[in-house]
Amino acid sequence: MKLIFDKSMNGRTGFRIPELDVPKENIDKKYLRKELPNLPETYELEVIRHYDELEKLNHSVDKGFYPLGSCTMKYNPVLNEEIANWENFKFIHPYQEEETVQGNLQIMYELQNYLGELTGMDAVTLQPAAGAHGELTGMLIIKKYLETNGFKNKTKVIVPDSAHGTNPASAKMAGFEIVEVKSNINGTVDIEELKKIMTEDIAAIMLTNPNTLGIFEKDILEISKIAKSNNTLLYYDGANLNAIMGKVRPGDMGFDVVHLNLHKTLSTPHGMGGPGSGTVGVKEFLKDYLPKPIVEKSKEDKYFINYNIKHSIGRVRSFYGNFLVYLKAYIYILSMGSDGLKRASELAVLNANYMKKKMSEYMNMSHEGICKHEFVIDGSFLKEYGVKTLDIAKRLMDFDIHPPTVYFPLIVKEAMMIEPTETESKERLDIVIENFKTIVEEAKTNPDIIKKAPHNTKISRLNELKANKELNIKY
Amino acid sequence: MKLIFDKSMNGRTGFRIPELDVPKENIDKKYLRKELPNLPETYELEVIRHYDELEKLNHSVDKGFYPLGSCTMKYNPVLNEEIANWENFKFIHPYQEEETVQGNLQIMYELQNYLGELTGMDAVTLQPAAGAHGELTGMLIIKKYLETNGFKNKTKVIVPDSAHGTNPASAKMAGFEIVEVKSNINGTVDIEELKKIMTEDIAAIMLTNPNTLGIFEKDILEISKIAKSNNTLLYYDGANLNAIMGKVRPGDMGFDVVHLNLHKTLSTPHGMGGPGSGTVGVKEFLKDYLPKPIVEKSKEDKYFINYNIKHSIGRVRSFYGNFLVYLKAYIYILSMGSDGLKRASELAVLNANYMKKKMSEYMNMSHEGICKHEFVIDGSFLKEYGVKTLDIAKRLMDFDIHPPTVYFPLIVKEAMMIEPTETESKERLDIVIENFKTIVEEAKTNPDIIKKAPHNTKISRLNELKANKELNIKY
Amino acid sequence: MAMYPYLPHTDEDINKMLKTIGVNAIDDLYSDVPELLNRDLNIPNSISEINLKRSLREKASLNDNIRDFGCFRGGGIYNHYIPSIVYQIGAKRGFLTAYTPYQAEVSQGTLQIMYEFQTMISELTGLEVSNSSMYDGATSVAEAILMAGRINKKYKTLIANTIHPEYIEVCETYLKPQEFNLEKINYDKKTGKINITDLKNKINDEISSVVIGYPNFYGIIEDIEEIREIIPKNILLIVVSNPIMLGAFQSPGKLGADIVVGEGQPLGNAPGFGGPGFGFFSSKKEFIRNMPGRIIGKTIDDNGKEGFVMILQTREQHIRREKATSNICSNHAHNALLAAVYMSIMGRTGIKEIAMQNYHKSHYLYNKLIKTEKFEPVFEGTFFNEFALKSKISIDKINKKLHEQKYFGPLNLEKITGEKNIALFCATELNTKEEIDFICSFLEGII
Amino acid sequence: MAMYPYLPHTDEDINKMLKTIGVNAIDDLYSDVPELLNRDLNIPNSISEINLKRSLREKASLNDNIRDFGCFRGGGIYNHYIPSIVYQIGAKRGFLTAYTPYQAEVSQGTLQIMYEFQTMISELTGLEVSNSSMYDGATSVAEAILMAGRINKKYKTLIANTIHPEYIEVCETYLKPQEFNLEKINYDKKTGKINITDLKNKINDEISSVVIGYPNFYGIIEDIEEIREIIPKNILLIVVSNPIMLGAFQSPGKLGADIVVGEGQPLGNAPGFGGPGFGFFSSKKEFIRNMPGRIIGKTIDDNGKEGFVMILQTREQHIRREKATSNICSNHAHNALLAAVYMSIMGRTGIKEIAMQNYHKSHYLYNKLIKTEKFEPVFEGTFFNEFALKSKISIDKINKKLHEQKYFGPLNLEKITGEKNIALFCATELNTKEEIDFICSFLEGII
Repeated sequence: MKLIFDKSMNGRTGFRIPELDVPKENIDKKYLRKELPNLPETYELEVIRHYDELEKLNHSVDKGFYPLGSCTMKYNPVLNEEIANWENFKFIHPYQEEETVQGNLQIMYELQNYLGELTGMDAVTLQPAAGAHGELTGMLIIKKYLETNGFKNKTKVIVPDSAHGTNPASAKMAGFEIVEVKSNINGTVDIEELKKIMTEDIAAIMLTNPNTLGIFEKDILEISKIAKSNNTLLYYDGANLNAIMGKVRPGDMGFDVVHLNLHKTLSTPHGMGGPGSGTVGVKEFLKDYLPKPIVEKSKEDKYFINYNIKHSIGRVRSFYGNFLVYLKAYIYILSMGSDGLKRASELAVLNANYMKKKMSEYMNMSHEGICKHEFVIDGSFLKEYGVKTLDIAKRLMDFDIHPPTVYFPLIVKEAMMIEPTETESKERLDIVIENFKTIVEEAKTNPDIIKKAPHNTKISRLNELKANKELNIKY
Repeated sequence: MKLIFDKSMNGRTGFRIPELDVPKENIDKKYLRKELPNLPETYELEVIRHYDELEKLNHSVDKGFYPLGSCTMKYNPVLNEEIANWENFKFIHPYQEEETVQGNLQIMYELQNYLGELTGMDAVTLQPAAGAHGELTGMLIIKKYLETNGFKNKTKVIVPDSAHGTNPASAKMAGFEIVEVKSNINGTVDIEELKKIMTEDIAAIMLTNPNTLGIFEKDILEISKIAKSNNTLLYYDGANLNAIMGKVRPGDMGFDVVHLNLHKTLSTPHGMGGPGSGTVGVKEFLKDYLPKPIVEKSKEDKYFINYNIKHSIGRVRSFYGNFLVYLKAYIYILSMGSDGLKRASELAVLNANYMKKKMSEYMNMSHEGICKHEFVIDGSFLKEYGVKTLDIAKRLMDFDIHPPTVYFPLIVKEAMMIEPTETESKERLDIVIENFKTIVEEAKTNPDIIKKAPHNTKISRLNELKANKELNIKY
Repeated sequence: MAMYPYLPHTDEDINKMLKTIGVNAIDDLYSDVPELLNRDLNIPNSISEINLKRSLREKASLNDNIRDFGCFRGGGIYNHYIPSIVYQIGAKRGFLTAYTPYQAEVSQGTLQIMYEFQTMISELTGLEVSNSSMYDGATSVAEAILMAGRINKKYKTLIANTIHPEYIEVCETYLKPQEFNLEKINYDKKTGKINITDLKNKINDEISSVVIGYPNFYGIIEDIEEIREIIPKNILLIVVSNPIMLGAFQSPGKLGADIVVGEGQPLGNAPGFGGPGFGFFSSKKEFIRNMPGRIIGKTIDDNGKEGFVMILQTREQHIRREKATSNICSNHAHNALLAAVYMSIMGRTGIKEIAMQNYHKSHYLYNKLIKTEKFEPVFEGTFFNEFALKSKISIDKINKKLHEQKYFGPLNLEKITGEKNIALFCATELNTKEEIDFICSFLEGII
Repeated sequence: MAMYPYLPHTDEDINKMLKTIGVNAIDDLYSDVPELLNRDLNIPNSISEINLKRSLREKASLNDNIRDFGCFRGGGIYNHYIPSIVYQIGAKRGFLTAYTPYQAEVSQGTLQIMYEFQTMISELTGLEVSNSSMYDGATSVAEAILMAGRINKKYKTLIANTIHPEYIEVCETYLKPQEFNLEKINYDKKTGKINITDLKNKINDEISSVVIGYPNFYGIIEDIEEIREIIPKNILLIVVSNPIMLGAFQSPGKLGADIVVGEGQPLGNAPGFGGPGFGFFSSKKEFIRNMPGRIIGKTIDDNGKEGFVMILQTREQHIRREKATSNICSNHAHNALLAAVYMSIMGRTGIKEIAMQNYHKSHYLYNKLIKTEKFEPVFEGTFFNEFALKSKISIDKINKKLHEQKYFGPLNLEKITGEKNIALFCATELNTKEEIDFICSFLEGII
């Protein structure tokens, strides 16, 4: 469709602000632009129609099933949006006096505590803006702790081959080298392999549990023991926490640091890619390394912002993180409560196992048996028909289903990673299960319809080569 | 698509309210239902998806061109929606003490004045809920006035054959008999004919000016003279006020009573059919006949609700009319201001004349010459190709254009009544003009594509006969 | 020239368009209009969004709202829980900026919603047919009386004087010019219900319909079945009801009502200073052709696909002009949408729960208030969520004191019905035990 | 069992599903999970929407907001006009509840918006390439420095000490583990601009980039061209800017910047207690492969129709893991959308007008404040919309008094930079002459 720039017309205006009511101050012309930036000149109705049309080109949770594995595309409650839109939350300046933001500070304080309790951690920072940012924060904490306590030699971090790409990237940004550990045939960390690479210079192990195959690392307590005995810290990637809320806590499993993706597990909307919120929790011994500031409560029950953290790694973001995002997570936690959060995890796992079981009848799973909140299909069984995972993904669009995460984790051939979440009903799952079945049938009988999919979208498959070669990146 | 009832599942819930915190009171079982009403049992995400899907099945102003003649489908500013959603407007109980609603009363008082000034009237009621309701109110005022002043014999009302159906229906509800006056060849009231039927028993003439052909009744001053000399009151149907704001006022033209459709001229959204707001203005001598209550201002600048109106026709609605609707009109008036309202009318007329001129090249107009804010196409020139106005209407949908008002006014064969409004840009009009041209071409070369239209909607032409025969009116 | 964010025309556009039309100036398009107004309108000039919001904030701040204040006031508009989803779906511009579904193929969203709404209302009222909304409760009653007249060609109605006084006023306004008589039926001083003897005395051959409340203005639940038995079959029984109550209480249709109408505001609509809510309107199927307003029906399209259209349009004014069943054109479809979303999210279990909580909370309040000894009961009849008490203290004074405590107290009926020292209290699911206990003990201390 | 409005499972559903899976209970699905938690989480039990809102209203009421209060405070987050349309489009659930456009065919809405956003940012910064947002201004600066290091393989940066102190802190956090050095450049005490001598002295072969503000933290506008001339070509010039200013003032790109970044909040994003806003990030095209974050490109589909895709994903962590240009995954796309809507509605004329009003209003405030004789100028340099003054009275006292008058006064820099008695005042288009006059005459009377 047309770009907003193509809809621009000189002299048209969509804004109206009061006329300048103060005398004009002189300004040296050299400071000013000769030519104005080419922003579109349009008006309200045009802008509204433009975005109305654009919105319809997007798939979204509100529109339909969105089983994007590892992203936990659950329902984003409208109530949370309404409250986050209140002026007394939206129009607060970060440098207001503490007396004038006691509501915000109380929320932050309570949220720090709730997240600590949820993960089994002793202290929590709300600073990080997203999951990867939380990872970086967590790894910086580990680094600073090790350096401060005489472990300068610990320069490496172990990351499973099934891990999210952010894990090695974040560890790298924190100044670590990466050591990859292979998964075993069960899809979990190979303990023997782990022991082998567990040299003295290993600072930390980063794990996702359940891992990206949707499998719980059942040897976690042994891994934890191995790590502890080597003074190696255990880092928990919270991307998959939606499987285990109220069932088991990272802190109890031996993890020392954990980041959460509030936009996954705690229902804040993904907003086309962000903003997220990647809070980080740590055990007591790491508390003094948290980024600053954190919110505390005085003896007089006043909340205040503490910038004075002994060994703090410093700031990771301006101000106090994504307040309007984690506010929604706070509301979600209160809505669901201790009981509801647990129920959410249980039903997320129930949904995934139900789909996996039913779909096992006509598709190959990467690993057999019970999964947690997601599972991975090995799509290579359709190779003989010339159909790839990418083709299946595109064909799903014709059924108003967002494709699962594809070609990840890297260790599964033609991977399709399905995470239904707990907010989908059994009826919806049954329909989707049937849709997948239909597509598998098509692959066998009429593969062309799949290979040329999608058919019902306004745009068909796009030429990525051209896009990467010609780099047309602005109007 | 599926009905919400088909998505219901026993035991599912979308609500959650606090548990009862007071002791239960006994209740005689005879008062209670044995079977609950069959309301759907569902949950938030399902409801959201349901209405998300439904919304997409609607054409709307935000989606595209909506030239529904006589309905003034102009842009509905988002600002007005935001403000009308403020708690201090939305959550006000109508029986609050006056001291606690001074903001509302001030708005009502000012709006009464603005609307009086806009129409040239001396007093205004905000009570009526919609245009037709305003008509009824206005005609009741006329009736009561005549009865009170010794004109009991005046039992008839003259209505042009081009008038909206609500005019005769409302006059009838107010207890009048209807006398139709024919339009002349120019599309305006036939003065000679009018004189002929102007007997002593004529209570009022109801006029729309510009009329439903988009033509200004240029003999209005003469009509007014004729009426006055017969003690006949002049009623102004404000449906087409969007043509003349700030240019000429009904009151100055000799009208005694006027109703406005705030959801047309003053931009409040039509909401799939309502709520509207049909405020009524009257000349000084009718002030004491207004429905009760109205808002007044005390000498101490306090606003109060006056229920004490000498000859009031009584109440026409509970409470004070559609406050949250006319609040939006109030905001619109302040946004546009005296200057902007006039400009809106001028551009509405400009847009209509531009379209009429360009479309005259390939379509027949009901009447030649300059129009006001709308114009009527005589679709009978396509008869020879077997194409009816209804077919054209349906084919327009394939171009994302809402059909114009069709088969109205009744005096034009195969009428299509087009009102572009001032909030459409020249570019948009040019596209629409081209689309119409294409369709006329199609009528001549490929009429079948039109007769089977629409092709791009989810539903094609519906069987109205079956609907009216079988009366399937609930699940 | 000033620029307006809602108007797209550039000077260049205007010039080009004038040229196409063949005139020199916009004023030439008004050459047929008498020059009667040679001044600017006495309305302020346009202001910016920023200043406009400032001005409206100032006015809004002069109001007190019933979310910041506790509310024990009803009298036709009630303070109920509105799930966040209701107004968020209501804000969808595809609903807000569409008009009457004249063109069914591009209005299936509207049409299906109205079909679902009709179904829900029918389920609550226990009658087969519902239209897709009226302006409000009051006009619905008036239209119901007129409809009954069309059905049995009789033009006199008996209306309980316990119907909302404003509704009765509206009925008077509507009926008078039609020479349709309205006579009031007294209430029983003891029970607050309709006075059966009075009703019996007034019934005769001329009567078209009888109108009663369920609950009535004083919150009292009438015995519909008993009344139905008293009045002859050819007289229509019109019941004015509170839709929330119908979630748990017997439906008037099942008890013998012919037409059931009322104010729909309690179903997910904000009080909004009294409007817009909507009127709901339902009747037995045999009367459908005499019904006012828009009705949606299900049918199939050319390809056999199910869809919806407006039906029986020949009853309506745009086709039938002065012979129409009513002059209604715009209705309150958007408010009906809010109600439909509300009912979809609450479901039958939810509405029932709300209804029962209203019953229990208002009775708890009643009992507590009586214990303060500042109030005496007025009626013995069973009530739903509001009730009248005789107050020993000035009700205005009570309300002033309560306002200082951030509560809106009971309705002082003197202003509505003229009855002195009668307070109409209301409690809904939004009134907590804590606040009920507080105001009762506060009132206990008042002298 | 409790019911949750977000969870659809009925007991019957659960039983059927368990049966299909072949287990008896949900806990059987956790048999591989160690039983370490045998208690409920110490988090309150679920509460209803009604009670939740009550609780949040109570907390919200403990805050004062800068719409009810006048605001003369900036320091990185600014109080600007946000047209109503911005958040109303932002609330569209098709944007809010979609994720990263991994699947282009069902994400064209997102992709086109980001392409338009990139264009707008490029227009403001005067550089060819923009990504589709970062977390905030601070992390954008840190990432820009890292990017410069990747480009010229040097690992030392000179940063003006007039960059926002929190941004410098974030840079320190980011750079330290990478053994990337950060050295500060002093400012000229008289002008508030960068100290050119100090800059010259510190430049050497090891320097990867120089970071300056435009305007800097004290509101002062640096001479980018002069600085560009001083630093050798192979050293990258990173400019941290305020995007609103760029609507009227020279673009850093045109003046010689290689990378331009900053906090995007002023473009239509609410202050939100400091987050989320977004970081904008643009550079010369030659550096595109070293850029962090998501970039959208235009291409065609199988039918030759134009469309958009994510490009150069091989820079990103999900493909390249530890070799990626950054670990960034989630960005602030939704905030970028708000900015895109804002820029669409304001247009070039609007942004220019806003920028100039900020300039004029803050200068008017400056002049008036000096006249009160309670303040002395700190710098001579030209400033945009904020400025530092030396206060003769305790700034905390001033702010306390102003708060009583419903104003948030200047930022007390002691809390931010440690400088005593330095007040950072800000004025935007939202500050009226009336309120400027009021606070100045109020401050004049303070002792």
